Amino acid sequence: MNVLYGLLQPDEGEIIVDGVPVTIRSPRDAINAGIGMVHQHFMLVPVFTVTDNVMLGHEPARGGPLGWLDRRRARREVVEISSRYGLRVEPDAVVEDLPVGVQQRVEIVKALTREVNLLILDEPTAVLTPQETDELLNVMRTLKDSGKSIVFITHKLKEVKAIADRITVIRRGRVVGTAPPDTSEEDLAAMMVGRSVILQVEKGPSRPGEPVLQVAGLVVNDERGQRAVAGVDLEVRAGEVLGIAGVQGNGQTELVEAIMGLRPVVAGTVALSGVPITGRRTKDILRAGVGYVPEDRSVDGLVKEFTVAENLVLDIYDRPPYGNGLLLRPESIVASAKERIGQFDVRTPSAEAAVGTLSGGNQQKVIVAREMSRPLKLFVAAQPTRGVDVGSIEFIHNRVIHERDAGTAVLLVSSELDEVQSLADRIAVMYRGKILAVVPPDTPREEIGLLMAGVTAGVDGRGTSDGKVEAAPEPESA
Amino acid sequence: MSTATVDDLTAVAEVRKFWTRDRKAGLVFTVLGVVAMGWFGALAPAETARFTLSEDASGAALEINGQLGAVLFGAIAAAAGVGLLTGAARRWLGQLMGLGIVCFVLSFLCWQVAGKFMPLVDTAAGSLELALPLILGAMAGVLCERSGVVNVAIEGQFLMGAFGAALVGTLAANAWFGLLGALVGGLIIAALLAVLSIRYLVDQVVAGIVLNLLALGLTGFLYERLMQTDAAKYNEPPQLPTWRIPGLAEIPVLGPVVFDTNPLVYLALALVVIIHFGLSRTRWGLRTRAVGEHPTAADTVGIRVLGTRWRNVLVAGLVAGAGGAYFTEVATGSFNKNMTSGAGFIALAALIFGRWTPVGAFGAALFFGFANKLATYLSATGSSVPSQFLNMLPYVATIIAVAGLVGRVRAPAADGKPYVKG
Amino acid sequence: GDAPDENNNAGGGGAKPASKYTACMVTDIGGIDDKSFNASAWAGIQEAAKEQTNIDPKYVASSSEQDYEPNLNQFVNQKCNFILAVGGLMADATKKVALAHPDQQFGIVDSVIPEASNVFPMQFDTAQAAFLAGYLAAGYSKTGKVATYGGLPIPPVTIFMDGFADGVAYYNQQKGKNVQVLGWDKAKQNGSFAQSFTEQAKGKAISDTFVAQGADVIMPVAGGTGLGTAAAAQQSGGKYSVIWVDQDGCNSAAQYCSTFLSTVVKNIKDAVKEAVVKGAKGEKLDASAGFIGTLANNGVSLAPFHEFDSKVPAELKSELDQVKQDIISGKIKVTSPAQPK
Amino acid sequence: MTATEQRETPEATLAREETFLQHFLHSLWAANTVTVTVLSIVLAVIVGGILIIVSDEDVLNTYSYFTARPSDALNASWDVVSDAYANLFKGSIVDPAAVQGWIDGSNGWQAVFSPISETLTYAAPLVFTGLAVALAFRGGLFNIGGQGQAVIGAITAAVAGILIPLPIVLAVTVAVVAGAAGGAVWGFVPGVLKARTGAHEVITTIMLNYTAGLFLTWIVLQRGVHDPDRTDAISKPVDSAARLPHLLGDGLRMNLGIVLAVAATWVVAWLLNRTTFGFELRAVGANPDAARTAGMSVTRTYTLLMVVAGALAGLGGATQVLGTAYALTPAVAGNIGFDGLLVALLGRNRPWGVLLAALLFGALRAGGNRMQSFSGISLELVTVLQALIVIFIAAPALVKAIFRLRAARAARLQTSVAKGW
Ligand SMILES: Nc1ncnc2c1ncn2[C@@H]1O[C@H](COP(=O)(O)OP(=O)(O)OP(=O)(O)O)[C@@H](O)[C@H]1O
Ligand SMILES: Nc1ncnc2c1ncn2[C@@H]1O[C@H](COP(=O)(O)OP(=O)(O)OP(=O)(O)O)[C@@H](O)[C@H]1O
Ligand SMILES: [Mg+2]
Ligand SMILES: [Mg+2]
Repeated sequence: MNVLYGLLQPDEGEIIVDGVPVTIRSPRDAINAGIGMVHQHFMLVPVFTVTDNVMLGHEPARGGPLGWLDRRRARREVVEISSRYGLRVEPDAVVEDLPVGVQQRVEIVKALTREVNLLILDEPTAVLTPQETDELLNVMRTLKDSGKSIVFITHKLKEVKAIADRITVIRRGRVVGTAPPDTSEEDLAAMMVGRSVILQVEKGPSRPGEPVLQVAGLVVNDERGQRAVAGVDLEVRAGEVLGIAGVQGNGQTELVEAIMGLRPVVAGTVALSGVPITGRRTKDILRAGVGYVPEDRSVDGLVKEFTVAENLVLDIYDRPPYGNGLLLRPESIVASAKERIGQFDVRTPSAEAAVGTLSGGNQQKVIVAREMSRPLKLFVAAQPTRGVDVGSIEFIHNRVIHERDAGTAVLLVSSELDEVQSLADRIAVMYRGKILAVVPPDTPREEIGLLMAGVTAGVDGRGTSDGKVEAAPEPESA
Repeated sequence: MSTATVDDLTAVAEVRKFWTRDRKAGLVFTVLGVVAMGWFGALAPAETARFTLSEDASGAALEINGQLGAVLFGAIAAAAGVGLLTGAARRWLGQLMGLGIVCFVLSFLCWQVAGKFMPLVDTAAGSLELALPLILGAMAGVLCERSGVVNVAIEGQFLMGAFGAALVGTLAANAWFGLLGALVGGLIIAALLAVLSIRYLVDQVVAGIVLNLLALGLTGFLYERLMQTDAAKYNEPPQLPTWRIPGLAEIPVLGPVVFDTNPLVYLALALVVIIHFGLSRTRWGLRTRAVGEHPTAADTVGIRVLGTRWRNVLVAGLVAGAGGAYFTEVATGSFNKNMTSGAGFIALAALIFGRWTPVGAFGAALFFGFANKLATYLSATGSSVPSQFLNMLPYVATIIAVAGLVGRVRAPAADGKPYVKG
Repeated sequence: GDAPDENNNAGGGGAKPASKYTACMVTDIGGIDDKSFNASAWAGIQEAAKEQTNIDPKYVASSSEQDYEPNLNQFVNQKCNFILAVGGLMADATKKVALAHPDQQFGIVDSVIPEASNVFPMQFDTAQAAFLAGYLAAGYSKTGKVATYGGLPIPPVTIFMDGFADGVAYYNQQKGKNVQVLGWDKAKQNGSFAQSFTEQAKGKAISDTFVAQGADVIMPVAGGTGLGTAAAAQQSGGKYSVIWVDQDGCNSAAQYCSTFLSTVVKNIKDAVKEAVVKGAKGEKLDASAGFIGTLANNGVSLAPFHEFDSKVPAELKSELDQVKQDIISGKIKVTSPAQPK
Repeated sequence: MTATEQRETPEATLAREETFLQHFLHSLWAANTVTVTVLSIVLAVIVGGILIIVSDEDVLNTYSYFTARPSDALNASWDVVSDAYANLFKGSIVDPAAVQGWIDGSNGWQAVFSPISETLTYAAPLVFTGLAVALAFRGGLFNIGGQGQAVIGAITAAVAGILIPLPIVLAVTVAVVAGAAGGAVWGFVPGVLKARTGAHEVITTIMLNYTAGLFLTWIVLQRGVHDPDRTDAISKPVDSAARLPHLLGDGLRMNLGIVLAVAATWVVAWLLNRTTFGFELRAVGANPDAARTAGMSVTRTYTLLMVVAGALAGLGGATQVLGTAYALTPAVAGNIGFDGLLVALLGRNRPWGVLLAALLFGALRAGGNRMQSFSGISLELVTVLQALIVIFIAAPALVKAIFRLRAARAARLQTSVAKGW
């Protein structure tokens, strides 16, 4: 897709638009050819406002050569487009302050303002609530009806089947085949991975032991000093998986970082099997038997320049047998790395290869391998399978369950509802820094979806879907 | 492996909440204020300190009893500190810190000037002149770094600019041609910086530092081979004229400082304004910042990332070149080996100190110029502090300011990162 | 062109015809163009070459103090007949090399090496001439304020400032006046310094401050930095005048001659010239006697007033002559901690 | 970027190579560094040669009638350039004449080793300051403060050597340690400020350079330090027991400093690759966020690494004053701090690379002296040469483009790979 959009140059082959072969050397060629793209990794300038981001590249300007920006006009355009397609965005908000779901919409608005006739969406739904996803699918339908063609890239089989007219499966840069939308999910998955996969993680019932992680009245601020976690109480018991569902940007990140001692706690306490750990150094917390898979692997999880082996000991390098307070023992580091690479089926040229050259899935496996290869009381996993291929997802899921059955308490944070539902024993839905409810995993998607959107139903959080539904304000106005 | 047990956690360190940033600041200012009252106040002779509104002793003056002033302003600084300390006025953090600093400095001045006089026009003009090359250099830095190219080569651009001005100016016997030569000089280094860091992806810091050395070597070499052999022919550039703006020049203090001076000052001030609004309000600025913050995003909307960077780096070269002209066409009448002696690095510091914003960098440069001029004033009027320590003033002051007030600064996200498609 | 070129054509190192007398000079880190003693010494050698055609002058510049010893050694290897080390800080290196090559003739400016009989020392009691300058400045000043500043607070610089301050004090004492000296306090040995011998901008800033404080005669003892003062004085259009140092400003910085009231001449040029010529004539240079420049032997002096000749009142001139005689006769003692010992 | 580099790794492109020759050429240039380094030096030398020619009037004159009699111009050019570089070599490696002289007894063996001795003497301090910069770079900090740290190191070392009378071995040890300690303090300040307040190390180190220089000019003149029977700004000489012993007899300046320098290189290499601190340092340098998430203390690492860097630079100053100068003067530290920046860049911030780079720069300085004095070529030319060499080595693609070897594009991407992200 990057090639099609002019970000990468093809080694060979040609691109044909409306029957005419075109050469696309840069995105501007693509735009001229009527191609628009919503990138998997957002292409928004974080410190700019929504309007600035949308107008960037084709700014309305006065004063001729001076190029004096006409922000008022750009703003009108944003409002106009977003209302026409029902994409609610706040034109003057600064992008880095917006929840990912909203940034997603900004991306689409951005593409639409350059009236395109082919729109590429690369995994747009990864960060949306089921409702938001449905909305998006509707938007896509309206676009389709208004005569635009859409390429919709996703890992989520339900969605393809729901919207696509034709499904093409690509693996490792090759087209594996094309299928009609009515193909079964199992078959599609098999095509994607090259072998049949079990989509449902099969797990026995959990045998919760005594509480391991206890969070009480936790209040945490984000970088900009705004409340991100507004009084969270939760408890994870040994041998159970507590899943935290919620749209990104509702405080999950801050919650986890506070638990890990990476972020100052404003109020409240965090206790690990009875011992308060609030304000302790991350090192101590990790040492106390906590495993942590951070949300963003390339920023917080790995040192890309380091070898796989080094990354596998990133948080225990100074412990025997890898080192003592002073010295490092490269031999034993490499040795155990080889072992780990086998156990966790990391696909890498060698233990000495730089982690940066591995694929997303395999990078993720390196982190999981690191965190799971020491005795754990608590395992905290944030978005453990984001941007990871189905094969790796399956593997990681099984390891998590295995860890749970070994008696570890697991705190799983994910914006993929399917993932939470298939792994968790209890699901806590988080919205605007609060836990709205804790529900069993078999609760219907729609209901959890509503909770994720801030709609609390009924009296007790056990959301039996009767009872009046009071709506909460829109997430992005947060 | 992990032999750690929960036991090493039982000793709980509770989270410290009292000493917030503004409380700390408050404490510092309270202490400073008290010091000023006690120490400066005690040492200051009870004679009047005259701050004349002219270039010398003549004319009207603001007068205050030195001792009184020292104590008074010290007290105000302390008050500001207490305000913060009690957390009563934390909303005014910025303003109060500003007030505290100003009053502390004033208290110090009252002590030093007591029984003497300080000509404000001369002080202001001197500060501005010492700041002038720093301002231009910092603006060059802003232009480069906002588009994502680190510019450590300001020093080299100064040097080539100064050399170009001296050589061309002398040969053409015309100050304006000299200025032209300066622009070219700066442009050459800028172009090299662009080629190396944009085209050949050389680490930008490496490129910058090496270009400084190259400029030093080249100018030094040519100086020996050319200028030294016949100064009259190659190294006596005419000076830039002084432009007096009628009317405005009459304004007390400000007038003579800002409106009766050399063209470079006007250029510098204009650039600060232009770049400030240019960055925030024009298409050029929006795209420049986009390229400096998130080049890929800029690329995906059809902005020529490398082109933008090239243009900005070259323009920056011109600006820094003009800064170089200051050395040979304003401050002095001839080029000299390594005559910029590190000004480019100070400009770099001012840029960072000013958080990569035109106005901030301008302020930082002025701050440095003032501290420098103040040191000169104190040693000239017979301060008892050894000259070496007086001359440390600007540097130490900068460190304190950066550590105490500015703190963490955030460079443009893509600053220093070469851009490769894909 | 430069000496080195001539040397190029001579085809680099190796022995020279016996008749030739190569006078080789090693500059200190100030470089050949320091507008100060390196320049003066080089001028001396070149004049010598004009006078004695068999003298072949050349120099090397030192870029760091580490270079002194190798540079001296290189010249020994080149079989230079006379090797001149310029600057007191070169004393240690010179001593070492000289002792290692006892039959090689050396000379050194601003220092003396008693242990080595083959090093001809040339020193200068600059304070004497600076004393005259101080008297002149005090007498010439209309505002009753005169100023001086240095490049670095180091003895070779402060010796000028000491003499200057004493001269002013003597004037005040004679005339019962109260002319102030800005920028130097002899008792405290503390004052204004640019902390650089090249940063002309700083020189200008300092002199602006002096002028603002009312000074109308300024003596910069700061090599190239002083040019900042001269340039500013020129722009100020005669608002104040400058007393230059080392070489007569109207020769070494001719473009600013109109601003130079006079110059405290440290006559390195003639001293070096004389030594080299002597050597070239084959005469022996007596290291034990050496050369100490004083007003008496014109080794230090006050330069002509050039464009100010008409502006300096006659009786001031005659007083200056008197003071000069008194210094020579010892009636007036000029003292400075930085004087040659 | 990762992506594209991946795609352009030699292996990937190799597939497209047809003939064996191309294959051969390819792998030759793929194994870039060595060849590029050599070519870079060659290029620099060529450019330098051109500068020599154009700056020599007499040679230029011969070009005025080039068409008439080119031989003159060419011979003249060749003579002046070859003479210059011959002297550069004789001054830094060995002078054949001296060897001859030794054989037929007209001069002692010292003359033979003096060039190499000079080279090593100049190199020693540069190794230390270079390491100081390189280490900081690896930890993600840009330490422009090598100069100031070296100055303070020189001061403390000298003062210890002057004021503390001790027996031979002890004295020199104490002085050297004092030097390291002084530098460490001067490195600690920006380190701790960066860690605690986030003050940008570029600003603080620049300012501290000036501060250190001013402090030096002050202390040199203080009673007890200043040499009372000198009328110059120079301290008393360092007690002979505290001086770094000469290795080849007192005739040659080469001293223990270079040995210490090699040792320091080894220690730094060991520190980086074999210790947990080195691991933390590299992790923090490459990705502070990940390091922090993995429980490392970024602030502690910054502080500690600046202390070590400062100590190294301090040692540089110490070798200067204890090895060659023997007394404090305002310019005793010369420019070693700033030269250290280039040495580090040239050595690609790898310890042994730094050592080699320092040796090259030392040779240029030593040879430069002879080149100036025998061929009358300005020392500035040496500066230009140094700059050119670093430029070319930093931009292999440029070198290759100039030598028209392989598509610059592929090479270009190798640069960034070679830069070792
Ligand atoms: N042409 C290529 N040359 C070199 N390496 C390649 C190439 N194509 C893919 N790779 C490597 O294979 C990895 C897999 O690519 P990519 O991540 O796009 O596939 P993926 O299916 O997303 O991987 P994963 O499923 O693990 O996320 C890439 O990270 C890259 O390191
Ligand atoms: N041909 C390639 N060569 C090198 N790296 C590659 C290549 N293709 C992809 N990669 C790397 O693999 C990672 C995943 O790439 P990318 O996300 O484009 O693949 P993808 O198929 O879109 O994966 P996903 O399906 O998870 O979106 C990125 O780090 C990218 O840089
Ligand atoms: Mg993708
Ligand atoms: Mg992938």
